Amino acid sequence: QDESVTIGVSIPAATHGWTGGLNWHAQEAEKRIEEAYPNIDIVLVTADSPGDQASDIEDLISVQQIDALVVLPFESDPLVEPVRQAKEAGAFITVVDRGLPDTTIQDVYVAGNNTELGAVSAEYFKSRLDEGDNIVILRGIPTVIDTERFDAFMAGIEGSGINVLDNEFANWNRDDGFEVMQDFLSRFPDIDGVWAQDDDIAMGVVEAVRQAGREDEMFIVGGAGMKDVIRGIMEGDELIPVDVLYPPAMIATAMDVTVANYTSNGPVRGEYILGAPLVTPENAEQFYFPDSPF
Amino acid sequence: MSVSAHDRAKTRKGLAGFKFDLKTAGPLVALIVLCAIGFALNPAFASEGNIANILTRSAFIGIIAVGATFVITAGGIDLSVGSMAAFIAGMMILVMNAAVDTMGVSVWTVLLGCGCSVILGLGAGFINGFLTTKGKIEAFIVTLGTMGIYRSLITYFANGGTLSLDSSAREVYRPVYYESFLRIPIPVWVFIFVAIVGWVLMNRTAFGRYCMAIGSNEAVARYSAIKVDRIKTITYVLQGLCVSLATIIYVPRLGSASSATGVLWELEAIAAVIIGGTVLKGGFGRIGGTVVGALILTAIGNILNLTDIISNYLNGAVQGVIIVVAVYLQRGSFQRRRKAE
Amino acid sequence: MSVSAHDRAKTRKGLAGFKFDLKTAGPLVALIVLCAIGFALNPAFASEGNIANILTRSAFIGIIAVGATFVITAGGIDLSVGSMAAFIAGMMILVMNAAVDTMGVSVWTVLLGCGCSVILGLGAGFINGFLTTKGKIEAFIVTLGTMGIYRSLITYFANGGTLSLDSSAREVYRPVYYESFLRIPIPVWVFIFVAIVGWVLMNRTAFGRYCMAIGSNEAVARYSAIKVDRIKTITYVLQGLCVSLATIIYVPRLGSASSATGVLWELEAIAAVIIGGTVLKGGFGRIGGTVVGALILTAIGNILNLTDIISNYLNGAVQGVIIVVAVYLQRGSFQRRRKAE
Amino acid sequence: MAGQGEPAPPVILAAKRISKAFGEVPVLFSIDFDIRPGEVHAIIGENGAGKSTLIKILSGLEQPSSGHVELDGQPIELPPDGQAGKLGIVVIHQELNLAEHLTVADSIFLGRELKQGPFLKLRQMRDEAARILDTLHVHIDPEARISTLSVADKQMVEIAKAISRDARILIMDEPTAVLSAAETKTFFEQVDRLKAKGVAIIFISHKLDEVMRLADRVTVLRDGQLIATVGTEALTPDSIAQMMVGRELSNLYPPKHEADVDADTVLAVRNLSAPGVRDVSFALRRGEILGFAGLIGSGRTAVAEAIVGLSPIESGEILHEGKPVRFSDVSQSVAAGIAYMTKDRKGKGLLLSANLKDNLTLLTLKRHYKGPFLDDKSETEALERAVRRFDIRARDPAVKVGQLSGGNQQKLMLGKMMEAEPEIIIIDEPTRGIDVGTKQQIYHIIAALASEGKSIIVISSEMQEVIGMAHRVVVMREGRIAGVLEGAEIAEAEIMRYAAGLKQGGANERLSA
Ligand SMILES: Nc1ncnc2c1ncn2[C@@H]1O[C@H](COP(=O)(O)OP(=O)(O)OP(=O)(O)O)[C@@H](O)[C@H]1O
Ligand SMILES: Nc1ncnc2c1ncn2[C@@H]1O[C@H](COP(=O)(O)OP(=O)(O)OP(=O)(O)O)[C@@H](O)[C@H]1O
Ligand SMILES: [Mg+2]
Ligand SMILES: [Mg+2]
Repeated sequence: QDESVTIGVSIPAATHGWTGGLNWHAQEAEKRIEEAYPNIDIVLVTADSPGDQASDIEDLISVQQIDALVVLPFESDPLVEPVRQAKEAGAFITVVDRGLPDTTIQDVYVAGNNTELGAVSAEYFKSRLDEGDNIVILRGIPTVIDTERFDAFMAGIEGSGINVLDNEFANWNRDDGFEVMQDFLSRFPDIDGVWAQDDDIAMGVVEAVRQAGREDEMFIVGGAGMKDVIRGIMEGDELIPVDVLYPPAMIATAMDVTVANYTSNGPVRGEYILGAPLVTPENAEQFYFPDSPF
Repeated sequence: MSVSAHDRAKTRKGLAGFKFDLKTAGPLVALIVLCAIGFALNPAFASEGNIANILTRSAFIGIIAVGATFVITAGGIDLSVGSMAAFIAGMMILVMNAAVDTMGVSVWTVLLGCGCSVILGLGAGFINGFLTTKGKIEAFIVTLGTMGIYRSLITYFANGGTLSLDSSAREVYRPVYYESFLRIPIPVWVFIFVAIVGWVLMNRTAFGRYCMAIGSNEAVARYSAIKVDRIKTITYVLQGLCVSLATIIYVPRLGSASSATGVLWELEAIAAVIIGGTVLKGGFGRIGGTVVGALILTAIGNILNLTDIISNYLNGAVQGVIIVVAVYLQRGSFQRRRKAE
Repeated sequence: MSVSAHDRAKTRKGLAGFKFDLKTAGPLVALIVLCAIGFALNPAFASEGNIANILTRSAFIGIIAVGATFVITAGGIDLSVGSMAAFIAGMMILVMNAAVDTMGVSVWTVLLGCGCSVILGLGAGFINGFLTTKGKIEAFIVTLGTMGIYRSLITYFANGGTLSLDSSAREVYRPVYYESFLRIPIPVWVFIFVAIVGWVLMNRTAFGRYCMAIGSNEAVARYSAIKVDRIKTITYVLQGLCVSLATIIYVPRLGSASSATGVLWELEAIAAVIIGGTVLKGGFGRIGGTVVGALILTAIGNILNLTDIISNYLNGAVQGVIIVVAVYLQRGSFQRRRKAE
Repeated sequence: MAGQGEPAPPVILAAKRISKAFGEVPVLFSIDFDIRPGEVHAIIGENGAGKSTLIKILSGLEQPSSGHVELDGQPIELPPDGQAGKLGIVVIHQELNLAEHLTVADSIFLGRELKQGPFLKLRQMRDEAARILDTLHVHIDPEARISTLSVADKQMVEIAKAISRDARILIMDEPTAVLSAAETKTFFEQVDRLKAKGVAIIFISHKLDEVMRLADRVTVLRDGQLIATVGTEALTPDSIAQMMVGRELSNLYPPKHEADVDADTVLAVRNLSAPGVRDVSFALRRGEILGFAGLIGSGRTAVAEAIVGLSPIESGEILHEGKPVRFSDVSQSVAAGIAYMTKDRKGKGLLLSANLKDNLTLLTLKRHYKGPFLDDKSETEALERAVRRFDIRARDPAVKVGQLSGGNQQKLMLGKMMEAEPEIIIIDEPTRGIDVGTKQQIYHIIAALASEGKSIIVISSEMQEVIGMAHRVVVMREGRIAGVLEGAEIAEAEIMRYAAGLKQGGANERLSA
């Protein structure tokens, strides 16, 4: 246990709210862990694309000579090979959130659950709306994550008679959320619910709805667990009554688990599946991190 | 002969005037066609609310693009505007939040923020200009560099997340985006103001003429007693000022800034400028065209949101096709006129 | 008098030759400094594995940038390369997967994919070239349009997700990225090959001269009986070919393509070209510089991964500063030399 | 031309009743023109008469509005875009630049590179280029970039480019406009050589002595009309001028006022060193016309540019009205009342894609303000004044300057400089491409300015001009002053001796005056 351990952490760069939160939690965890265990060095690298991330992992192997890799893949498929190389170089592998298709590579899997996020959201919509009610959907960036969420949601509301007026990409961006919602509002006189599937988008949507003065007409559901949204829920906001959790803190969990592999007695293996619980005024308090930037 | 030549010259001048008008009208025609398509696809396009939305949205890109018109006309380019906007927005929010903490909320808080925005805009523009002219580094490289720098800085200050304006300050500031004057939203007034000032600068002052001269032949400009470096620097400073104005009306919209703010605005601004008929290599700038270009870009996005006849995935493709076709029609008709001559 | 004048011409020639060498060396010096910094930060920088990684990675951008050098030299610009790469990669994967389904896996599957890539690259380049020359639309607009179109198409074909290569085909294809020949990875060989061919084309064939002539003064080129439109189109076609080659070595790396593939490659490619000393407005192209430019960009990314002394949030800022400083040093020293003369 | 006895060879290229209009503006009216192998056929005429337009039609650059071109007796539609070169028609255009980024060798061989398989034979092209330049007695490094050359060197490269092609018909639009006597002489040798080889040569020039020396036949155009085509032997310079201008030309040069020896020195240059300038000293008096003569690249332009702040001064000083000055850019020198007109009108003088008005007022835009805005009316008035004063002829006042005839561009540039109302005027090649009639006007304008008390430096490669105008002549050689001539010393032979380095110093003590 005296020998020093280098743990590489590879995550997407902070290009929107959720990844911003991810970065923050990763940095906090790095500080905390390095303080607690002087023999552990954590190297955190961030990437702008799957290709970049592959390069980052190569560098972690060749230059930093890591003992363990914690990776939150930008996309699953493209990163199979680079992660496999890390494995072959002898690193302990922890995969976070987006699972690799080849599960034999990973030692630990800390799973977020995009499908569940879609499904939980769908459940909530079904509970609030009736047959013939209209909703609009604002999606993220066209990627696997978004597609998984969207497909699960659509499957979830199937047969409920809820009418999806249209869906558009809002790129997990507040401005795009605002503009797309403005256009939905001009286009559809009757909207009962908005599924924004991300809290950043939801923040933009809220402004557009306020501008149009149609707050009383509809409710909005985002996702991820942004602190502003959680606080709103705690305070009983009508416009965003609930949130579906998809905590960026999962990276810290994954780092802790990986560290445990070196600090605890037995080897650590297995899957840690994080749910996508519904955040309601009742339970909101436990998901509120006022210090997080997200 | 001198008389007849003069007469002839007169007719031609009339014609030339007309030709010039048509040329400026090119982008306008494209915009009108686009609006007609929008209305045909969804009559809601022409609703007052939607028109106001389009105009208000185009204000950001439009104001920035007015600045970019000067930079490009003088032969430069500025890739940093988007991240500069994000950075300035972030700093404004930090300053205003700090002001709220120390001296409570008032109109002065907002004015302080705006002042800070203007100073940062001028400063950032000056840095770009200085490095390009005195440092003799290609504008593309300088502004690519500052683009990365500002984007990083906002990410850093926001800790990777979002900087949000204090809600009480927000209440004071909010009207700047959401209120209207004479039924025209305030951002649109700002846009109109910037466009008019820009037009006058470009067409009715020595500065505009100098920009065109420098962009079309720097040596001629130098030999014509024009302080080339100074004028070029001023174009970047103006660009910075435009970015800061755009930011001032942007911040009250969502009251927040993050690393996702202003992404790709530089591309949109340059596209608006070029669609408007300004030449990318410099020497010829049209503020009017730029305004129309910004409206065209916003209208395309709006129209795509108003219909669902095409797959969402293909939005980008439709956008691309429309931009190319719009410019083709405008250039094409111009070509034909030239041939007919 | 004739003697002394001749002598002068000779000295000047000698000087000019020397100057030229130093000039080309500019980016090289920047690269060497960068490598020294890298080594100082972490000696592992100089390990064979790391060097191989840097070289292999720079192959993508480098190969594309070689094509971009021609486009830019001839006065054009191509913003579509990144999304073109994504699109071609997607199509290759679709075609190879289909081939696996119908006729099983063999080397032919991969060759089919490569053939498809080359055809698509040539075609896409031709479209860009055709629209710019015959359609007389500004290259910026054309390629901005096709950039949106290709990006949309890959999203559409991947249904918003990732297209992944059949794993059996992957096994066959894998060595193209991961194997080495004479200890040099295959992608690096391809890069070397493309760079040499590019250099020869630019400096030892009439085509290269024509590119420079067109970029420098299109009218002169036209009156020198150069088929301007054809040459310009060929530059875009070459660019397309380079993109297809880069894609051919990219696909076996990650075995997949999505809408996130190749994002911002256009900016990196253009930056590599400009860092290398090619003039953005055309007329003067340096393949050697471009290669060094691509290496510089990759090395910066690698060095940032060598240490964690600076916050990840500031990566972009460091990158920006290094690029500007590298170009400044190179230009700066060049300036001083000119003055001293 | 062939000897009197032999029958003349058949016409190789002919224009048949060619008319041309740009838009609605006609510039050529039913012109007939022909040229035979081994003949030099000169086209002369006032600025804007349509000479350049005619040769553009003869080389396929422009298509005639009516009429047609015949090559070897067959009507032909010449291919556009310089492809007429393949038919043996080679042109030196008046208004086309070289590609600035290319090297000299590249430029000379542009479009018909020497190749071995697909590869360029670089060394061979370089050697060949050096050889061609050598026959022109110019010392230009074949590997120098065009952008580093002076205007005259660029012109020599254009000439080298043209004569190195296998031309059957060589068309040259004012090739000698920027050349000095020595260069012109070697150029003529080449023309003679080509002529002897049976090349048909069309030659446009405003220098009537050159026309008399070279041409076998002369075609005169005026206002787009064909006035006459006559054999040179039937002509005198006076009669040509008469045909061109349509009136008698009396004295080309105004009578020289005796320079006032006691007039105070307005500009003194002491031991000036700058790029291309070595230790130059001279003085300019009030009301004086000081000529600068010398060969190409002797540094005259470099002196002027150093004075007005266009190039950095390495050492030495400049005294303006007795006070030391050092201008760091043109705006300062203009503000001090010193204006410089460049000889490089395409590269440094005019914005070819802007209109006449914008070009004219560019230097003095600040004067056209009304309140906070530019006053279009005041600018237009300025243009009208300049058009009258310098007889600028644009058939269509809305054209871009690039579409103006060469001579009219030159006049516009003169007008632009004079807008600044300078006290000290430095004019580089003032009458480049200007017809005799207008030349006379310009000389009178310059003389009048001098007698008003303005001081003028005239840099000119046209020896006659310097001799005819200047009170004193500074002769430069290789960046230094070789001598200063005064009074009766000012003669062609004497200037040549200094310029070629056969004589030195002599009058140097007068320099520091
Ligand atoms: N592309 C064009 N468009 C419009 N007018 C033109 C164009 N080219 C030439 N002109 C006009 O045609 C007339 C004749 O010009 P041209 O260049 O043939 O004169 P030139 O005889 O060569 O005169 P110079 O001696 O000054 O060179 C001028 O009035 C000129 O403005
Ligand atoms: N800025 C400069 N840097 C280096 N050399 C220069 C510079 N300016 C001029 N020269 C050189 O000085 C010499 C004089 O050039 P200049 O153009 O002044 O000659 P000129 O007498 O005006 O002749 P021309 O008739 O060719 O214009 C040339 O060899 C030129 O290359
Ligand atoms: Mg660490
Ligand atoms: Mg002419």
